[in-house]
This record gives sequence, structure tokens and C-alpha cells, in this order.
Amino acid sequence: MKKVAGWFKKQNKYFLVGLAMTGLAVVLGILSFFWTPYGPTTMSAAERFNAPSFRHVFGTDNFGRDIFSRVMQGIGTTVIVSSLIVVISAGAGILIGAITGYFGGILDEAIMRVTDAVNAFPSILLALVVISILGSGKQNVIFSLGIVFTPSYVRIVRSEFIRLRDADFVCRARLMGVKKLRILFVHILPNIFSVFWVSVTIGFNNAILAESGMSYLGIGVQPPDASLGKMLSDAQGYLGRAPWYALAPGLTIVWIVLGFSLLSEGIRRKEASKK
Amino acid sequence: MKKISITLMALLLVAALGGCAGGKSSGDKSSTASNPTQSNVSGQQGTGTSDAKTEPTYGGKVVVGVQQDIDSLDPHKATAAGTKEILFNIFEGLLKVNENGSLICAVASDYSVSEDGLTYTFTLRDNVKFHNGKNVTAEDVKYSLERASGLLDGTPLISSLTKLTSVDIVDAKTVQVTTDSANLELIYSFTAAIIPAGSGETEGSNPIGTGPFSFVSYKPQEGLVVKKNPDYWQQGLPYLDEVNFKIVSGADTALLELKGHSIDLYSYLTDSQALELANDYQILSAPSDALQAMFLNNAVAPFDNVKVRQAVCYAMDRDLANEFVVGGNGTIISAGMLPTLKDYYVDLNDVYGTGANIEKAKQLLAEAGYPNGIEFSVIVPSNYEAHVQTAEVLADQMKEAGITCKIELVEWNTWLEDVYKGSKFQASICAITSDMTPSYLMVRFQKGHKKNFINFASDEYDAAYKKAEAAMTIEEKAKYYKEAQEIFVKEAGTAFIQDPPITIALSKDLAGYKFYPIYVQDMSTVYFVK
Amino acid sequence: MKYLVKKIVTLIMTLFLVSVLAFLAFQIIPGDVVTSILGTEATPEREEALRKELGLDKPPVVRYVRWAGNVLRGDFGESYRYSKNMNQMMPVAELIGDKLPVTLLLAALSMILIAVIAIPLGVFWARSKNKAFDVLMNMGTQTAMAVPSFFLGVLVTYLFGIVLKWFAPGGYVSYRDNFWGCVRYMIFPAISVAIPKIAMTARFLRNSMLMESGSDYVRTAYSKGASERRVAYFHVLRNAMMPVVTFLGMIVAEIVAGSIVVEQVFSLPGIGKLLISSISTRDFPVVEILILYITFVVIVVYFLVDVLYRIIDPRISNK
Amino acid sequence: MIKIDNLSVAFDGPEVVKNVSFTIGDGEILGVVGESGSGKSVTALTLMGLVAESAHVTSGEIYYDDQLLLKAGQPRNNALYRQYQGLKMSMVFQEPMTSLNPTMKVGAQVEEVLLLHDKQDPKAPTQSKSKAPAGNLAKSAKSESAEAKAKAEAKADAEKKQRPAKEASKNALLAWHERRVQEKEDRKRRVLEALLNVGLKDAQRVYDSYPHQLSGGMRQRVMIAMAVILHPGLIVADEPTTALDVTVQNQIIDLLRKINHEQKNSLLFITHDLNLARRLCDRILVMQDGCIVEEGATEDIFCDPRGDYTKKLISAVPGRTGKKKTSNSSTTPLVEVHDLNVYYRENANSLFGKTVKKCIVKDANFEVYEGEILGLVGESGCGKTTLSKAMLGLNKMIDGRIVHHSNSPQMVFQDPYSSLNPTKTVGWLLQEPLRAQGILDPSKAMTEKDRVAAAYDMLHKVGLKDKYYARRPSQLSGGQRQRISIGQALITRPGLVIADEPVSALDVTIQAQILDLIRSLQEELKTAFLFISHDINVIYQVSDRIMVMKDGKILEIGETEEVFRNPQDAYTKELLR
Repeated sequence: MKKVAGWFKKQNKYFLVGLAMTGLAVVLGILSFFWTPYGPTTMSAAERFNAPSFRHVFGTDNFGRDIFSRVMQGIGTTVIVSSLIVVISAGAGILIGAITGYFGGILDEAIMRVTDAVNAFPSILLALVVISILGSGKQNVIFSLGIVFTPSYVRIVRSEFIRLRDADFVCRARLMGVKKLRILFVHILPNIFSVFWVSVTIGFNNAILAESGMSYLGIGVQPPDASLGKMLSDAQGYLGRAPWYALAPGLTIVWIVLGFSLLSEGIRRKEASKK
Repeated sequence: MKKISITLMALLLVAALGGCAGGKSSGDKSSTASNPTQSNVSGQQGTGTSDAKTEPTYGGKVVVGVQQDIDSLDPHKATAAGTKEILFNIFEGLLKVNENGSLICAVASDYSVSEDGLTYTFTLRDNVKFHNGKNVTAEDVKYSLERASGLLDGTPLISSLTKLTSVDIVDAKTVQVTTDSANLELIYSFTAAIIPAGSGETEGSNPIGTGPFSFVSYKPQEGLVVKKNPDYWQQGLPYLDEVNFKIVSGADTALLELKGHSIDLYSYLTDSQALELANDYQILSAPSDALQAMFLNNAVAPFDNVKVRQAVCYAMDRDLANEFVVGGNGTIISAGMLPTLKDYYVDLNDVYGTGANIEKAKQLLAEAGYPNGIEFSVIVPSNYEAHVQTAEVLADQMKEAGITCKIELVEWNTWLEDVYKGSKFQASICAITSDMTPSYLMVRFQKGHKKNFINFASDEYDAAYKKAEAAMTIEEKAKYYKEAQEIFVKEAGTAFIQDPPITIALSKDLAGYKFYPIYVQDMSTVYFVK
Repeated sequence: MKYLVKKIVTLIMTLFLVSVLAFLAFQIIPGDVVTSILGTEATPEREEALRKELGLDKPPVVRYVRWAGNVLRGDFGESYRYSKNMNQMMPVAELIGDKLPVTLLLAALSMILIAVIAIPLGVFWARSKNKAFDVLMNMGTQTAMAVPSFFLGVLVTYLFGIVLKWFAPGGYVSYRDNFWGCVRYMIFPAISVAIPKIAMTARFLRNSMLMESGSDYVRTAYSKGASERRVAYFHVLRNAMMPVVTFLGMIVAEIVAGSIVVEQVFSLPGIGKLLISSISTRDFPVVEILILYITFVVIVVYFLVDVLYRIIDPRISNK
Repeated sequence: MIKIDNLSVAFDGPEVVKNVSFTIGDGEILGVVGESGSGKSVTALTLMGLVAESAHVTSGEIYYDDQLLLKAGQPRNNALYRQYQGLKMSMVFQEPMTSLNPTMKVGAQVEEVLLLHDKQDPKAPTQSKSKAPAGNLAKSAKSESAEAKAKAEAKADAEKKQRPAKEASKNALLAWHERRVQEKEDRKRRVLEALLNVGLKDAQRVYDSYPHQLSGGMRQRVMIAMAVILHPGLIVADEPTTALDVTVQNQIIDLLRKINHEQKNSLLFITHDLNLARRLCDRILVMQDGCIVEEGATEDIFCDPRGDYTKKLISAVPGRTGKKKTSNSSTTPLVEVHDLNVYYRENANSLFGKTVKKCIVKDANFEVYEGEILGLVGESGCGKTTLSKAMLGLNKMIDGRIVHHSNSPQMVFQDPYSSLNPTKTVGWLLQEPLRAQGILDPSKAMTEKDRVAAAYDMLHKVGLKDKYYARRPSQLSGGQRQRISIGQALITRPGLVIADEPVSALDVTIQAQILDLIRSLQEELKTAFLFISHDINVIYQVSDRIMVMKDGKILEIGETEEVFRNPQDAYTKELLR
């Protein structure tokens, strides 16, 4: 018990608040796989547009579904989907950015041009292409958004690798005869994480929002399943009549993203204070 | 991170009730047919058609919210329903549909049909003027009809007019049209717009017609503005000086604009939007004359089995969909015929019932070899919110009968290509719209017809339809059409749901709005109340 | 000269690549232009005629080459979907030229808001020694950055439009009819665009200033007897603005390329909205040019920022 | 003139300056000598009122001519300090590049001092005018402006007659404008004067330059001009020559002495370099760990140091005596360099990206023998590092031949912070060369256990204890890091190690330890070193042979003793001065 208290004392406030916020969201999300107060898709004609109350903490939607239950389910889906999007795009970004940044030259030029092109390419069009090649399905939203977000990571990783490729310790690793891949991923990569982490935070935010747009095109979360972004866009039509319908998923997104930002800010400060 | 923004967008595109956007031809309604019923959602106001107590005033400007952009200002080339509803105010044909669905004379003052049904003779009305001030001549009529029917250059622009074989000027006031085969329903095609001779190719900078309003300006994505035609042949019309048909990007935006009172009139409200606006606007409602259904692909499993199709029809709780999606204002239907086409419509709702018959559905599924239920995907065009909501309601409700629907939203053009044209689907919720001819709805379910995207195949149905088409009296036609409907319902070719209502919000300062049984916004009778 | 040539070659290569990708995408995605234009009820003859008219009967390579040739000659083609009048389709250049001012105006207003609010805020924040204010700003900006732009648009509409009635939601007035009315309306979408950017810029500027404050030249300035205020505005701000300029440049590129969400929520007929509706109607000529435009804007703005940076930072320009 | 009484300063932790008391007399040059962390800079900054806000003065007082500037327990009176800073006391910093605002023209930065203090002291301009050596410049400026003024007045008079109503305000405006112009010209003249005074002959060009356009020495002269332009009573110079090359260092020292002589102001000279202090100062304070450990007249301290620490400091200074004679080195070449030219591509014009191939190293011919330490000495920018990188194959733009007779030469860099991967532990870092070797040449692959043993062994060899094995570089001091760097370079037993300024970033005592370490490891392992340094004394201490380089050319190679006794090249002689 004392140990736990001591651990808490050591952390900075940003870290703790961020941890609490994300922790709560994640717990609700995980819980939704086993239990929700009401069925997230159970409709009830008698309870349409109920304002928040003890019965329905966040109120009910146009089908009389319990918004809190749907938000819980939405957190689950949204967090998983956006995490995977971030993992894919960040992973691809690291791979491409590292290679182009470190080696430079023609390959770098070519890949940067493709990156620019993808960057300017409307993601709706890209998503339509992905569906028509791979068919619709939840995994494809992850895939197409993974592609969409890759260029931003490529840029960051690339510039960091350009910065570090001539660093003294990299020079020395080269002299030791360390293999190139090992230099890239064992020697340099761990050094870019503080910068990289910031963009992961931003990317996570964007992924949550982008996912909601995609279900419209037939990829991603399909009704009646809930995702936060989709709930938010569904709710826009009922803004005057049932503002809680939009506020619940909207504020939940803000909650998660803010929690995540604070968490990473906390981690960053912790790292900084170590040095 | 620009990317996010682009994706989100998609959510906000046009949502309209009613299905195939381009799916109307300009033929209009039989003379005997319907009286569109007008109901009232809010209960605050009488029907919108006539408000005899209020005194009409002249003048004023009105902003009408429309959902879709104009596809063409050429009345013969325009195919989108959203365009035609606007062009109705600018162009007129020899004949014109009125709010009862009857044909009235417009550019023509009179017409007659030969006994064999092959020759139509039109007498032109005196002093009908184009917006450019010139009188309409027989030349103009000949040119317009030839252009629309393809006699001019071999490219027919309006498919129902392809039956014409010649258009002849008898004298300055008389035009004679001959056709290759007799068909009672052809007369509706003469609502095709009359435009000045030669204008289709040469003039062109302004759409010029004879309607109550004349064209002022058009900006893509923003809208179209028309102004009063002072020379309109109908005395005393129109009332308004100017109408701005403003394109509103989506139902949600429309709601905001209504709340901000930046538009005066908007159709296609969803039920909950209507309720939300009830205090600020007159809310009027009438059937939309679209047939919403869960279309079942008869050619693929599990719907190649008639018992499975019937099971779906039994399991489906249409009342619930009606209640949830349109607030109970829809008309439940079971066959592919509009209730407003009273002569041809037969109420077959008793066959499967309007509520859910879970037991019967389960039993039929078991008989069909699916004792554990079935699972299939339902493709829904994502831009039509009502269909998406219907799908959600039905999917939830039919689970009880062991029927699992996986909803799959697709973009509209994908739906057109994959479902409507490609028949690559198991089930789909959408609606088909109609003109006022019964054949338009019924013809498509013949075996091998190119619009038969559900692959319905019944020799009995085909025979009944053929007889109906050939019939020379309305009574006879009605008899065979009804027979065809019964066959279709018995075979459960598809699970029809309802004719959803069309609900409009009208500024409290306005009156005189008329619902039409076709998809038009007639602004000529709308006026500001004192 | 070589730098400029290299940048131009890069630009052209990227534009080419983007146009090919967009063209390929249109080959792959479902949805037939002709059906999209004519609907489902058109006569087969008309469909055929239209297909021919649009050149869709030719093999893809021929179509691309023809299209690219026209673009190189400055002919951007005509929209498939929008007509200018009864018998002429809308030239793409004209269509985009008509929408562009809306997006540019939005960009300008947003940038003004960002510059006017974020820079003083960032400076004030950097100079403030009040711990509570620091925490408040930190949380405030983090929150502002966490609000989805879509949600923010909805909130702004709800608050200013429905509750306070400061503007009529959706009551966009064309800049041609009433420029100031248009500006008045556009302030609200601009607020939605600006809020998260203001938060980012203020944070960025503040961090940049704090970093610069630790520099040796700041100590030198103090050693001359300069006041804290003078050091902050005269020495630190100028140096701290350098990286912020790059950051602002990125924001400009982003907004000028079309703030799709905001344009949609506030029904502004701008570039972003046009792009979305053109994709959904399969209006290939419009989409192609719009994508090229976005690419062009992004690359050129980045380039200009680079040049600007070199001009304002004497360390680079006079090497 | 300055009296510091019992001063203690603490940042959030323990005190870094402890009970320091001293005085500076009028016109005196007081040296404060100590290693990094000894508190000498904090003392100076506290005196100047420039120490960071987070520092607390825990005891003591500071007086300037009997005026109390600072007292423990009272908040710093910034307004009071601002009247002293720049006007009565000023400071010259160590890093002339970063100490000047990079985005402001040099002239404006010097002028700022005038701007800030003119308001407070209107007498200042007249004062300086009388002293102005570049009088004609001043005169012409003055006469010009006077002429303009006369003209303007004449014009104003003419108008006065015509439009009496507007005349007054207009005239006032004109006069005000005139005054502004004149003041501005006056200031510029004084700045130019000051720049000339510190030996910047091309004053006008310097005035219009940005700091990066000047050389290090010129920048430091600008800093000095800025410090002395108002003739303050006290100048604090914190390591003003450390970042400069030896020859420039000498010039700056001469300049400081000249200014002290001319202006008769006091100078507080802070340095880690005992030799410099000895050359310049009248009196010296030695500081260690925040305390003054010794104080006295310069010659007394050097001839008769009392404290142990002072003795240690003096002995650690690399001199040109007391060198250990090395064992015989072989003359078998380990590396042969023939007719080597090394190029570097440089962007001549950044906007238009013209690249120019510049020849950095020209016609280098030399050998490194087995087991010897070859010293390479030269000033910054002479091509030392470029040459070493070329020898390691890190720079491929060369012509000529480099023949290696041993495998995988290694390198030790100057900056101990950047040459160790900050994300790894010491153990990992020491093992990494062995792992890499094992991958390249499976015959040399080692087991994990052997590697760990070898790493510990090397850790001991470089003089560190076991507990450092699991630390990360950020947890080590500079000297410790440099030890790890050396260990990492030597663990695979390479034939040659190139050490590029390995001790320049370190304090004198640490420097001596590292030099000892290199010598002893070299003896033990028989590894040849190419030892690069700008400091001829360091080179003398460590090398068997030395090589002198200037502007990319090798001027002289020879046995160390031989070169020192009998330098051939003029430049070598200058270095040895």
C-alpha cells in the first residue's frame, strides 16, 4: 500500500490526471465487451430522446437506445480501431521514414514524392479504392486510414533520421561495423521517440475522427454498432432537440484525447526531468 | 493532418427520402387517378393546399431549400428528380399535371386522340409567351417534341417519347403527333417541356420556357434563382416576385438553416426534425409516392427460396419501422404499387400482416431448411438517412425471428452500380420512386427486364402484366395490374415496407403550398399572408 | 537557381504522380459517371451518346494522355455534373475559380484570428510567472486541441447560431452579393477553424519563447540593462517567431487546401465541399483538378514558407 | 570599488557559492580561476544581477562604490540593477556566437546599450565625444546634421511668415524629427568609434553585419565593444577566450589589457585556464566547489601555491616540461596517406542552391606508425576533422590514396555527450562493438558471458567501477563519458584509434586524467593513436610525433621534442609562442 502511495507521489500531475482519464475510458471500453447497463442496440419506442437521468445517465437516442451503453461500446470500438490505425501508420512511417531519412538519395526523393502525392490525395477517394479492391469490412477502415496517416509520420521520422544520421554515436556505430539495419532500428530509433510520441498523440486524435467518416462509405463500423465518431455525426440532426446525444460522444472523444495528451505530456516531462 | 477532414465529410452529404434519384421520367399522371391525401403532422395547421381564410398578397421573395444540385438546365436532359422539381416552375409542356395528379392543358388549349390511339392532335393556346417575350408557335412545339423524342438527331432524350414517329404542323395553331403503337399511358409524356425552336443548340445562355417563373441565375452548389413571369398565361399567378432554390448540403445543415430562418420552405424533413421545428414552422405532410422496401435478390441464397422470402415478410415489423422512422405517418404497403394510384392499388397488407409474425417466420425458415435462422447482408445507400434508420430498426427487430441482418452502408454511386445495375447483393433497403403511371412500377418485375434487379421470375406475373399493358380501358388495366400484384405478393418477390411521407416545413408567413403526387415544388400558388 | 529548378521539377513530378493516382482511382472505384449523370431511366442511346461525348469509349491510357495534354495547354476541361447553362457544361477552371474566393476568405479570416489571438496569448503565457495561469493555459490549450473540428463546428453553430443567435446557421451570403455580410457570416466558421490552431500556435510560440529565453543573447541583453519587457518583445519574440512561421505556413496550406469539415458544417460553397460532392458524383475532371490544386497549394505554400524563412532569418539568407 | 561580502547562492538544492568574500579595486584585474562547477560563473552572474530567478542568495551583500546592490533576503532590485548594467558594469561572455542576437545586426546590438542608457544619462554623449579618437568621423556627421538643421529651420522660418497658424506645431514636429535624426546619427557614430576602438578596422561593414557573418574573434571584439562603449567602472569577462583559437586568444587578451590600461576600469576575469590568468591578472582567486580556496597576487600563487587544490590545478596544466619519455615506437607504417585531397560540397547560395566543391585538405602525405601517438595540431577549420573522417572512410569525396594495414580503426570524439547513444546503458555500449564484430566475422563471435566479462574488464581498464555498468550516459559526468568512449573504441583492440579533441570539452584536472589514461592504455594495448587537438600543450604531453596543420595543408611533421625545440614553420612558431 505504501509502495503504491509512494509511486503516486513520484509521478507528475499531468501523468496522473492523464492516466486517470484514459484509464477510466479504457476500463469502460473493456467493460463494454462483457457488460453494459442496457443493450447498446436495444431499441425502445417508449424511451426515445429521454434526457439524461438516473435511469439513463447520458439519456437516450432517436431509437430509445441508452446512450451511455452505446458510448461504452463506442469507446471500445473507437479505441481499438484508432490504436490500430496509429500502430499501422506509425509503423509504416517509421519503416519508410527511417530508410529514406538515413539513406537519402534517389530512393528518398522518390518516396517523398509518393508521400506528397498520398498526402494530397483525398482520403474518401482512397477509401473508395480500398473498398473496391479489398471489399468492405472493419479491417479495411484501419488499412485505408493507415495509409492516409502514414505520410505525416514519414515526415517526422525522416527529419529525425536526417538529424541523427551524422550524429557522433551513429558515426562510431558505423566504424564499429554495425550493420545498417541495426544502426537504423537499434541505435537511432530509440532516440526519436520523444519527438515521435507527440505526433502519435496527434495522430490518435485524428484517427478517432477519421474513423467515423469512413463508416459512411461502408467500411468501418456499421450500424447498429456504435463508434464515437459515428454517434457524433448521427446526433448532429438532433442538436436542438436532444443536445445530449451529440454532447455525450463529443465530450467522450475530448475526454479520451485530452487524457491521452496529458498522459503523453506527463511522460514527456518525466523523461525531461530524468535528463 | 488534413486528411481527417476529408473523411468526415462523407457523413454530411445529401440525404433524401426516396430512392433512385434519377429514376423518374417526365411522364405524368392519368386523368382519372388519384387525389393525393394530405395529412398533417403537427396538427397545428390545416392542409397546406388551400387556406381560403387568408388573403393572398402579391410580391415577396422566398428561399426554398433543395437537396440536390441541378444536373442540367436543359428540361429534356435533366433527369434528376431534384432538378425537375425546380424546372417545373420554368418549363411547361403541352399538358401539365395539377395537384390532383390530373392532366390539364398548358401550352395546348385542347387535344384529341384518334380512335386507334396512334394520332394525337394538339391545339395551341393563344398568347402563350416564352420568357423572351415571343409567342409560342407550332414550330416551337414541333422542335421541342422532335428534340425530346430523338426524331431530330437520333438521340432520344426522354425515353417514353421514343414511340413518336412524326410531329407535323397542321396549321399555325395545330400540331399532330403520330406514334407507332397505341398506349393509354403515352398521353402523360406530353408534359415534356416546350422550348423555343432551335434554342437547344444555339441560344442556350438562358433556359427559356413558358412557366410561371423565368430563370435569373444559377451557381453550382449554391442554387438557382427565378423571378416572376409577368406574362404567365394563368391569370393571377404567380404571387411571388422571386424564388431562390438554395442547395442545402444535408439534412442536418437544413435543420440548422431552418432554425436560423434562412430558408422559408424545405421538404424532406425527417420525422424528428419535423417535431423539432413544429413551433417555428407550419409542418405539412403527404405521401412521398416512393416505395420503400427491403429488396431481396431472388437469384441468390437464401432468397432463391420463396419460403425464406416469405419468412422475411412475416418477420418484418413494418409498423415499427413506420413508427420509428417516420413517426407513424407512412402508409404500409405490401406490393409494388402506390396507394395513391387508387384505381390500380390493391391493399394486400393482410397477407403477411403489418406487424411481426415471428412464429410463422420461424416455421417457414425451418421448412426452408434454416432451422437456426439465416444471416445475410443488407446494403443501404448511406446518404439516405431514413433507409439507414429503417435498416437499423428492422435488423434489431428481426433478430427475434432468427434473421440476422448485417447492415452495410455504401455510397450512392456504388449502390447504383453494384445493387441496381449489377444485382450484386443479397438484400438492400432503398426506395423506388415513380411517375404517375402504374406501368412504371410494375414493368420492372418481368423476368429478364433490365430494371429487374431483384431477379424476380414468375411467368404468371409476366402474363398478367402483358395483359394489363395491352388493355384499352382503365377498368381492364386495373384488373390485371391487381392480379399481378397479388402474384408478386404471394411469391414474396420483395419485402415492401411503406410509402414514407414527405414532410415539409413552411414559413408561417406563407400559404398556398400545394402537394403534387409527383416530385415537384410548385411555387406559383405560394403567397405571403397578410 | 538550382534550388528553384529542383523545387519546380519536384512540384511537377508530384503533380504528375498525383494525377496518375487520381486517374487510376477513378478506374477502380465503382460507380459509372454516365449513370451518375443521367440517372437510371435514360435511354440507352443517350447513355451511348454521352459516353462518346465524354470520351469514355476510349481506352484509359488514351483518355489520360488526352486529358493531360489538355491540362498542359491550360484547358482544364468541363465538369461532368455542373452545367453553365442549357447546353454548355461548366468549365472546371470557372467552377473552381468561383469557389476559391470562399475558401481563401475563410483562410484569411482564420489566419487573422490565429495571428491576432495566438501570438499575444503565446507571448503573454511565456512571460507569465503565475503558476495557476500556466496550468490553466496548459489544460485549456490541450482541451482546445482535443476537440474534433467537426464537433467544434457543431458547438459553434449551436452556441452562436441557435442559442445566442449571432448569426443564422447556414445563412451563407455570397461574397459577390454582399462582401461584408459574407465576412460577417464567415467569422463563425473561421472561429471553428481557428480555435484548435490558436491553441497549437500559442503553445508552440510559448515553448519557442521559453527555449529562446534560455539563450545566451538574452543574458547579454539583460547585461546591457534592458528591461524584461524589452527583452521579451525586442529580442526573444523575433527569434522565437522563426519556427512559428513555419508552423503557421503549414496551417495556411491546410486551410487553403479546403477545410472540408468546416465548409460542410457551415454550408460554405468552398473548395472542400466541391471536392466531396464531386467525388460522390464521380465528376472526374473536377476532382482531378481539385486534387492537383491541393497538391500545388500544399507544395507551393511550403516552398514559400521555406523562402520566407530564409528571408527573415539572416543566418540562412546571408550564408 | 566592488565589495562582495560573505556571498552564498543556492539553486533549489545545496549552495553552489559558499561564503565568498572579495573586493575589486579601481583599475584592478582580478582573476577567478576554477574548474566547471566551482561557482565562479554563478558568482559573476550574481554580481551582475543576471543569475537565474531560481537562484537564491542565502547570505551576503554586494556593494558597488558603497552602493548596496544586493542583500540576502531582499528581492533583487531589478530597476536599480538596470541603471548599473551596461552603464556602470558590463559583461563579456564565453560564447560570442550565441551571446549575440542572431537576428539583429551587430551595429544595432551595440547601439542598444546607448539607447537604453541615454535616457538615464544625458551627459554620456558629450563625455564620449571628448574622448573620441575618430574625431573627423564625428565632425563630419555633426556638421552634416547641423547643416540640415539650419536648412530645415530656414524653411520653417519661411513658412512661418505665410502660415502662422500651423507654423508652431509644424516647426515643433520638424525640430523633433531633426533631433531624432541627429541623435540617431550620433549614436551610430559612437558605435563605429567603439568598434574601431576594439580593433575592428572595417567598422562600417561590421556595423551592418549579422553575427554569423563575422568570425569568432570579431564577434568577441563586438562583445567587448558593447561592454566598454559607456566606459563602465567594472567589466566582467567570463571565459572570454575559451571558445577561440590560440592565436585569436592572444589578441583578445591583449585587447582586454589595452582597454584596462586606457579606460582604467576594473576587470573581473573568469577562466579555467591558469596560464591565461597568469598572463593578464594582477590578483587571482582560486575557487573550488563554491569556496575561495586561495587568494593572492598572481606571481605569489604560481610560485608558491599553498592549497593542495591549487597545486593540483597548476600541475594539471599541460606544460612543455615533465613529459614521460615514451618507449621506442616502431617505424612500421600502420596507415599510409598519399597525396590526399579531401573535398566538401558546400551550398554557396542557399536560396538557389549552388553547390561548390571545396578542397578542405590539400596534398596530405604522412604515415601513422604502429603503436605510436601521432599528434595533429591546428586551429579550428584547418581540416583536422575532415582529414580524420577521410581516413576512417566516412568522407568519400577524396582523391589520393589511404592505405590501412590494420582493420577497423575507431574514433573518439570531442563531445562526450553526443558520442554515446543516450538511450543505452554503459554495459550495452561497451558490448556493442563486440556484437558487431561477431556479426561481421563469425569467427570472432563471443558468447554473451564473454562479452559481459570483456565489458567489465574494459570498464575497469578505463578506471570506472562496476556500478557504472548499468548506468546511462545521462547519469555520467563528462570525464566518465569520455572514458566510456575510449573504452568503446578500444574494446575490439583496433590497430588505430583517431581521437578528435578528446579532452577539449573537459576541465583541466579531468583533462590530465584522460591524457594519462590514453597514455597508459596505449602502452598496455599497443594501439596507435592519431591524437587531434588545437592545444599545442596537450599535444606535447601526449604525442610521440606531431604534425602541424593550417588551412588544409600539413606544414610540419616530426618528433615532438624536435619540433618544439626547433620549429621550422612560422606558423608553428606562432603556436608555440
